[in-house]
Amino acid sequence: MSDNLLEVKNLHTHFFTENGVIPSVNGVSFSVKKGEIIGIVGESGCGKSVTSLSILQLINKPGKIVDGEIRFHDQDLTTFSEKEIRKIRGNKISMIFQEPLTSLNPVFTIGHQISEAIRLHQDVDKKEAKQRSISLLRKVGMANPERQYHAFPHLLSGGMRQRVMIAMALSCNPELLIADEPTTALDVTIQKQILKLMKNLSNELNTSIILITHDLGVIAEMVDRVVVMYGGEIVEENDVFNLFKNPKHPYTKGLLNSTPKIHQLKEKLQSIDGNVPTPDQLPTGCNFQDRCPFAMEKCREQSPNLVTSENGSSVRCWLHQEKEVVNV
Amino acid sequence: MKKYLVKRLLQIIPVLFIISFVVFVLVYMAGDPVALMLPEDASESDREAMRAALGLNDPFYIQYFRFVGDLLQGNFGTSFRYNEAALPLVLERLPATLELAAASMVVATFMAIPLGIYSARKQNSLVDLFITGGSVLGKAMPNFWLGILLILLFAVNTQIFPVSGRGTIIHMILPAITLGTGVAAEMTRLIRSNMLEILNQDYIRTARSKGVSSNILVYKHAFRNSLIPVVTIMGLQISHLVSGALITESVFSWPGIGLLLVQAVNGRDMAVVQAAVFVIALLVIIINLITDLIYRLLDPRINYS
Amino acid sequence: MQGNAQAKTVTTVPTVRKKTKASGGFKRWCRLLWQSKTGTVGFVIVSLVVLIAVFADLLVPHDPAENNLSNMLLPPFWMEGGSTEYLLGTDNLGRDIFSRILVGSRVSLLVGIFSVVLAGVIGLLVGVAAGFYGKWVDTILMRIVDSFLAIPSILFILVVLAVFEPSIMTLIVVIGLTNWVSYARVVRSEVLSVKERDFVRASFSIGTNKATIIRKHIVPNIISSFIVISALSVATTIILEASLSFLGLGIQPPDVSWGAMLTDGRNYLATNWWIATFPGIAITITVLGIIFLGDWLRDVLDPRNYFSKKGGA
Amino acid sequence: GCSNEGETAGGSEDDSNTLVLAQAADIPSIDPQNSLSTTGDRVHRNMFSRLFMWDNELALQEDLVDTYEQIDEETWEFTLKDATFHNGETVTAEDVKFSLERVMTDETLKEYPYFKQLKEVNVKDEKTVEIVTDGPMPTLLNLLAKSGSDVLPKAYFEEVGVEGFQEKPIGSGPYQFVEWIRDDRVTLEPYEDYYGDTPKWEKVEVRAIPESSTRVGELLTGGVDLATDIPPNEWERVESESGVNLVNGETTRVSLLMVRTTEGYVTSDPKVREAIDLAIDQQAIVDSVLQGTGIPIRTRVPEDVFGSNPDLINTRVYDVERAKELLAEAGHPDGIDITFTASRGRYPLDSEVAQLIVSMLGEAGINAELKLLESSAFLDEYNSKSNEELIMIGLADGLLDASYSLVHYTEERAAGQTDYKNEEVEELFNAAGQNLDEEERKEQYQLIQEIVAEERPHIFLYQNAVNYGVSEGISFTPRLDEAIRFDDLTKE
Amino acid sequence: MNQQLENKQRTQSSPLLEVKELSKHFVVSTNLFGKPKESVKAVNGVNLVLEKGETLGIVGESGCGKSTMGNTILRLIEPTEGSILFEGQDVLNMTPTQLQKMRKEVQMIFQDPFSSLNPRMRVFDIIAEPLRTHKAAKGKALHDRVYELLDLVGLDQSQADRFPHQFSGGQRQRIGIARAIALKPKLIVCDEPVSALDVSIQAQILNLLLELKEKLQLTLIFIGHGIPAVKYISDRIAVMYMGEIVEMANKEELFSHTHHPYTQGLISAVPIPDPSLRQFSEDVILEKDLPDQRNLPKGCSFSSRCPFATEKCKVEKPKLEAKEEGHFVACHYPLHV
Ligand SMILES: Nc1ncnc2c1ncn2[C@@H]1O[C@H](COP(=O)(O)OP(=O)(O)OP(=O)(O)O)[C@@H](O)[C@H]1O
Ligand SMILES: Nc1ncnc2c1ncn2[C@@H]1O[C@H](COP(=O)(O)OP(=O)(O)OP(=O)(O)O)[C@@H](O)[C@H]1O
Ligand SMILES: [Mg+2]
Ligand SMILES: [Mg+2]
Repeated sequence: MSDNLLEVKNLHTHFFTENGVIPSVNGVSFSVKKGEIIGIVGESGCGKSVTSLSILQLINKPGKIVDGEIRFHDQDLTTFSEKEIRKIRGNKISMIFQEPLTSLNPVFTIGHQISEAIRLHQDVDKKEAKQRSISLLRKVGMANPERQYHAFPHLLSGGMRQRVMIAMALSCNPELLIADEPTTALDVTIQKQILKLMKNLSNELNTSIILITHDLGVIAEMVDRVVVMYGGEIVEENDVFNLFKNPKHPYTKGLLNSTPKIHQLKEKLQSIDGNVPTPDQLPTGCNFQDRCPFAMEKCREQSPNLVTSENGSSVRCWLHQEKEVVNV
Repeated sequence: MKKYLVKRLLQIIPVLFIISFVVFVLVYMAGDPVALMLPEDASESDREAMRAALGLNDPFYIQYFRFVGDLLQGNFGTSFRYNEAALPLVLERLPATLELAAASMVVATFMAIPLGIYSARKQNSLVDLFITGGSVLGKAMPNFWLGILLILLFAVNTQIFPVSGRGTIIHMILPAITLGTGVAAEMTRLIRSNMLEILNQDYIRTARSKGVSSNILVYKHAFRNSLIPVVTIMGLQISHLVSGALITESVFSWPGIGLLLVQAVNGRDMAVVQAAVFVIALLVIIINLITDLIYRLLDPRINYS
Repeated sequence: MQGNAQAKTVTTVPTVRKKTKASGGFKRWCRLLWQSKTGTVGFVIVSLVVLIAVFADLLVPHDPAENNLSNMLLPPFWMEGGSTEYLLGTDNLGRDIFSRILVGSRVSLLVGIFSVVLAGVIGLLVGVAAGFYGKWVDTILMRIVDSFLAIPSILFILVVLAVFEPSIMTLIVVIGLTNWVSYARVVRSEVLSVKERDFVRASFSIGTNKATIIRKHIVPNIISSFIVISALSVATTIILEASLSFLGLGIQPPDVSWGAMLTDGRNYLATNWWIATFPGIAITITVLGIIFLGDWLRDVLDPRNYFSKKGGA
Repeated sequence: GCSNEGETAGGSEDDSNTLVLAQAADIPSIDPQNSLSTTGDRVHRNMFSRLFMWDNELALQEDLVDTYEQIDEETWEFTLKDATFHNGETVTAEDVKFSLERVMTDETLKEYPYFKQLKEVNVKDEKTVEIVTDGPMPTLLNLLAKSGSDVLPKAYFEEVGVEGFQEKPIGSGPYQFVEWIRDDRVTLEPYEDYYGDTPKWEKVEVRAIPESSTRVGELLTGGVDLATDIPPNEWERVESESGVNLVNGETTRVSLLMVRTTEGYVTSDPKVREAIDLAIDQQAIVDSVLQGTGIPIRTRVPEDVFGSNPDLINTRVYDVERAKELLAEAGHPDGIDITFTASRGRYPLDSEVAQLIVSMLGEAGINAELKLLESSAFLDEYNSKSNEELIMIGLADGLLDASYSLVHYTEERAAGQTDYKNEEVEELFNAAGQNLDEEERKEQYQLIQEIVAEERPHIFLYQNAVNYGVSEGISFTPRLDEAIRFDDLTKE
Repeated sequence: MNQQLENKQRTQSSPLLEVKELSKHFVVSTNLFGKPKESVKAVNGVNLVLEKGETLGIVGESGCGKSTMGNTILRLIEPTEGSILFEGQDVLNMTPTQLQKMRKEVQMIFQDPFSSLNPRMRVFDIIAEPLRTHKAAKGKALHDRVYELLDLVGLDQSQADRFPHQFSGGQRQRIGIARAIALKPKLIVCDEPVSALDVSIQAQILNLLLELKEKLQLTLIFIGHGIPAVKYISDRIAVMYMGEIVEMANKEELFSHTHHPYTQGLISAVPIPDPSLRQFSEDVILEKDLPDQRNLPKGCSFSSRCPFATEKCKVEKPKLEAKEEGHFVACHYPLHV
């Protein structure tokens, strides 16, 4: 198992609110190899962010990891004390968030915020930290980094802010970078710059990346392996090429079909009917049953398991399990 | 920045003008100061003679124009009561009030910040409930009542502090607590709710994801941000402080502007009322301006145009 | 889940359970109230005080204004020399403190509530006008608001009450006329933000006229924060009335208010503590109740909570 | 702030030669001719000196005056002692002339109305001054003992002007001015070259502490040596505490009800006025609310004031049954409705007394609607004469002479207020005002009081008392004029 | 002004909407005397002609002025300059009555379904509001009409008396659409109606719009920055950059013969949901960030980011001209010509 940098096993994260327990993440398992870029797709509210926050133990008050393991270098992060996990955060595992404006503290200069990250984990003095911050800023393609070092976040454009976030995340050469929808708030042209930057950095430093998004296009361009989530569970996992070529889960299929494509001629878009369920209203049985064109009696009664086939892909659907059963 | 300042300063002029007019009308309507200056026995002719001598028999508009004319020369007129120029009288008292207000602001801040932060961090705990309840209580107690109680407890029964008067630092403690408690209560509640909100912000999550410890998180990342609304509130509280000072000063015989003003109003001492209201209003405006500037200093997002 | 079977059509049957009518209903409020401990406490206190104020005349054991020279300065019943006839003792004129507290709730609440109503109405009108119409209307109104804000309200009231004799009516009017400015400010800023919301623009794009927009879109959406500050300022006003009494400008005997009782009794704190302490407790408890209720209202009426708690369906 | 220069109030215990007084109000002005108040007078009479003064037995004594002589009915001549002002200059006849002429002519001065009767002041020589009055004036010497007659240094005053003088006033009394922090304290120090007995205290502070519980608090903690105006509710506290004593003294202030005798008011009927008087139990008021201080009285001229009528002092005519009968006789068997104005916070316990009176009147079938007004609103109403049937007020005597009080019963003064008119009173009063025969004058005044007590344009309640809290070790005897001469106090 | 452009765009009789030299400059700072000092040129001299029944897509990066333009067309924002002709009538010079009438014909669908519905109104009242305002229906008729509209956009009638917060994003957007079509308008301006929605819901709404367009013979202006979606729904597409239209053509034409370097950058930046077409390496990447809108480059506003910019581009502003039939571009050096 040593080639897996990170292994998430059977993760359950629930929110204990006044209106009851919300099972946002419900038994998610996946792993990341060194240098690998994996993507997590799924629509709003399916538990992508909660999964990523769970990895760094950043889940806040009403939320709690109720079950599962998060093994990083074969150590279970869920058993770490606050102090121990702080040594991992920002150092071995870094994170980039979706909203670049609100993710930077508005009252400190960006330089200060990057230096802080450096000084937290490395024994360097202020001057040295500043030097390193400036070189990081240069690395992520900021023009005139010496001057921008003293800039406050609000003076920067969205793209520049996201670069700052990346610089901050890279400040300690992490082994794993979790990027939670890093480009959703940005324009396509800027998105392209940021994605390219991340890809290059990953190649250069052999950093593993977990890229969370709901844009299949971004997934297609960036990642090696894809995890598709729906309603707090993984419904499909596969190599990126296979997934796009041969999606198995009806949700994945529907998603691919309902994405308008720029290079295709006009044909009627298919859509997935119905609404995205929220985690507090999940039905018994398969989560996707209400919207699934192939839903069967069984789907309404029992949840399918995530079944892994020989080639390493897995899918959570009765259709395929039956097929598998038939095949055997 | 400069432009902003100039603009704000220019806005003060119409504001002061409106204030002076309103106050003049009110004091004019308030009645005859002469009645209050002579003893109950004085005869009508005695009072008439005095009114004439003080120019109080002139029609309203003449009195008002005289007032505005004098005002433009920086002259608020003469206090009937003290037979002295009103403005110096007020200014002479200003330091005492400022001192008291500043001290109570300090008391309030020093009480509110740790309490507010602590109860936010321990949200919904017993301590939090206790602090919240205490701050509500602090708000519910009228100033004079608290003041008298403090005197009884800490100056008369256990003679830790002097009873009244203005002098050394120790003299300031009880009045400052009296005046500061209400403000502290308000601020504690505010800081608590601010902190709660800020602790949920994305940038706090970012800082945590960097591996920042929870103390630094609270006292550096969150506190600096939560200070921003606190500063604005401090600016608004100044007017509460002045209101409270009217009463606290009476209780503690603190020779400040509040005491002067209450007596001037009761004595229909028009010039002093005018001067005091003017000075207080100006003070409130200026302090608000300063807090605004601090606010802008604390929050780099705001620009000055 | 009902209705799974028909989920295929575009007309999705809602996954939310039916709670249509209940959303504004009595039951929902009860549940929301019950969920918050402090909210419940606040509600109970405030209801009690209101009931007491309304039925004070029926509840008082003694005429609150009646002097009784043979029963002067009696302590509360549990102390030596006290009698159960005068539960909370008597004051320096032999008047029953318990009865006076019951009746005193009236003035305190009347002044508290009606001055807030007055201030609220003026503040709402001015704030909406300034925020919605902007431009010179805003400039002029806001300069006036600034002027009022620069004078600490008690100071203004002090000067006004020097002119007009203090009575319940004048107190209400004067306090109302000084406090409207803070409403105007809050309302204005709320209007400014609501005005920019898309549904207002949507209504404009339909051709709805301004008055209707204000009535149907702006006001309903600012009213909750308005209610919250109103609740809290009832509390502040009750304390303000007490302070005015201290300055000799509160309600005048034979009318009773808690503030006046507190003020009269303050000189007896060292010797006959009960005269000022019980009205003090009454004020504190009432204010406490109102603040709790206000806080609860803020939580329930805050659209952020409103949405997140209910979820996006 | 100037916190370092202020002296701690608690310091008086350490240096035994400092005297700290606490009064309920600050002095209104440092200018003795523009002050007109007990609080001010307590400072002025120690800083300035006058031609005459009242001694502790309330007998008139020469102060600055060495000898004097009445030349004719309207002319008096005074020679001065050798005295100096605090700046070292000698007190001369010029200074006396200057001071008296100032108060005689400047209408804006509060003391002015009392000095209108002076016609001229002439300097005879450096030490001799002649005063000419406007007609015979039996009360001239009383007037010259009033604070408006304080002698000011002409040369200095003219040099620095009013403002300058108020900043640093100079007199010729035993104590000289150090500083006045308004609404806080006046500080005085002894003037070594004082022409009388050498002043005893090394330092005197007169503090203003309006809140009575705070004032008592200061007294109890030793912050002040003597506190004036201790309200009855605090007596127990003061008395029970060791180290402080309560001292009770009388004042010339008499609380009374002014009654409208004006046509159209129900009180124009003397029977109704009598009924009101009979319905009020002055003794009960004194015993309950006032806790035994104060003297029931039926005249405005208390004992020890020239012209007082002993028959009307410490007496009452309380009789509710008779009051009811009188009302019925006057044609009001079902009682009457009247409006009763009183102040709140102007005099000690005024609102309590007023509320008590309302219930007493109620028992006799007189339904009084109480209108309690805060001090300045009260004065507005009083001075504008807009009150209705009854108004309760406390009136003092600044001259210690009945003429000061009884002028109220002249037609001119009563107009618009009580509208009282009585030819006999009118004649008696005018005659007495010019009468230089003391005995005869006294009788005239006593007669007026009897008539008034019978006709009741005023219904008298009680003679006010004032209570002082005094530190143990300070000997203090209160005076009827409420004055305090620092050197009369002694410390063991 | 631009006669050539006008003629070219005008194919048949009179167009439904004609926008001429439309500009909107937001004043962002004034001097002491209230005179404008700095302004954002959100819309800067835009010309458009829209025929009846067609769908015009507008794409461009965030902040390029798309929404502002949409809002000015409805006169929700008063333009600084220019004129707007709706069915030949000048919208900017309308009397209040005419404007009222015009607003019956032109409707808008907003980007954010969460903020475009009044949270305190029931769905019924939201949809009925335009009908009531224009007194189009009353009583029973109103009732029926609202239910019919609910049906039309695929909502259940039983949901009529709910509040917006009880609906999902997609359902809310349907409510917004129902409100917009209630008065049977001729033109609907859709301001990014799907960008706030979940991926799997977007297609539902796009299909619904297409369906309604057919059924009700609507003319649409569809604003969006999701280029594939715009392409899917539009007939013609205009590309905006910094308040100006830089290229406009029939959609097939635009994608096959891209003339403007910005359009090309934009198209190539759209990630393609097909891993086999990965193309980072060879593509044009617009390197720099957007310029500050307060002080745009003097000449071509794109010159600061354009890989082909010359000195000329920096000084001289290119005009929007037809390079081919119906294909307009504002560039000194258009590609593929
Ligand atoms: N603090 C919280 N309290 C209650 N529920 C929460 C909380 N945070 C998240 N959730 C629930 O967990 C579910 C998953 O949220 P998550 O943020 O992981 O979604 P996501 O897939 O990242 O969506 P998006 O694409 O919108 O970011 C949501 O439906 C939300 O309701
Ligand atoms: N009221 C306003 N005051 C000042 N500037 C404004 C105002 N409204 C819009 N702007 C500015 O005008 C420019 C165009 O805004 P607009 O909303 O039209 O862009 P957009 O193309 O719709 O962007 P998005 O895709 O993000 O919705 C932006 O730079 C914006 O900052
Ligand atoms: Mg997320
Ligand atoms: Mg937009």
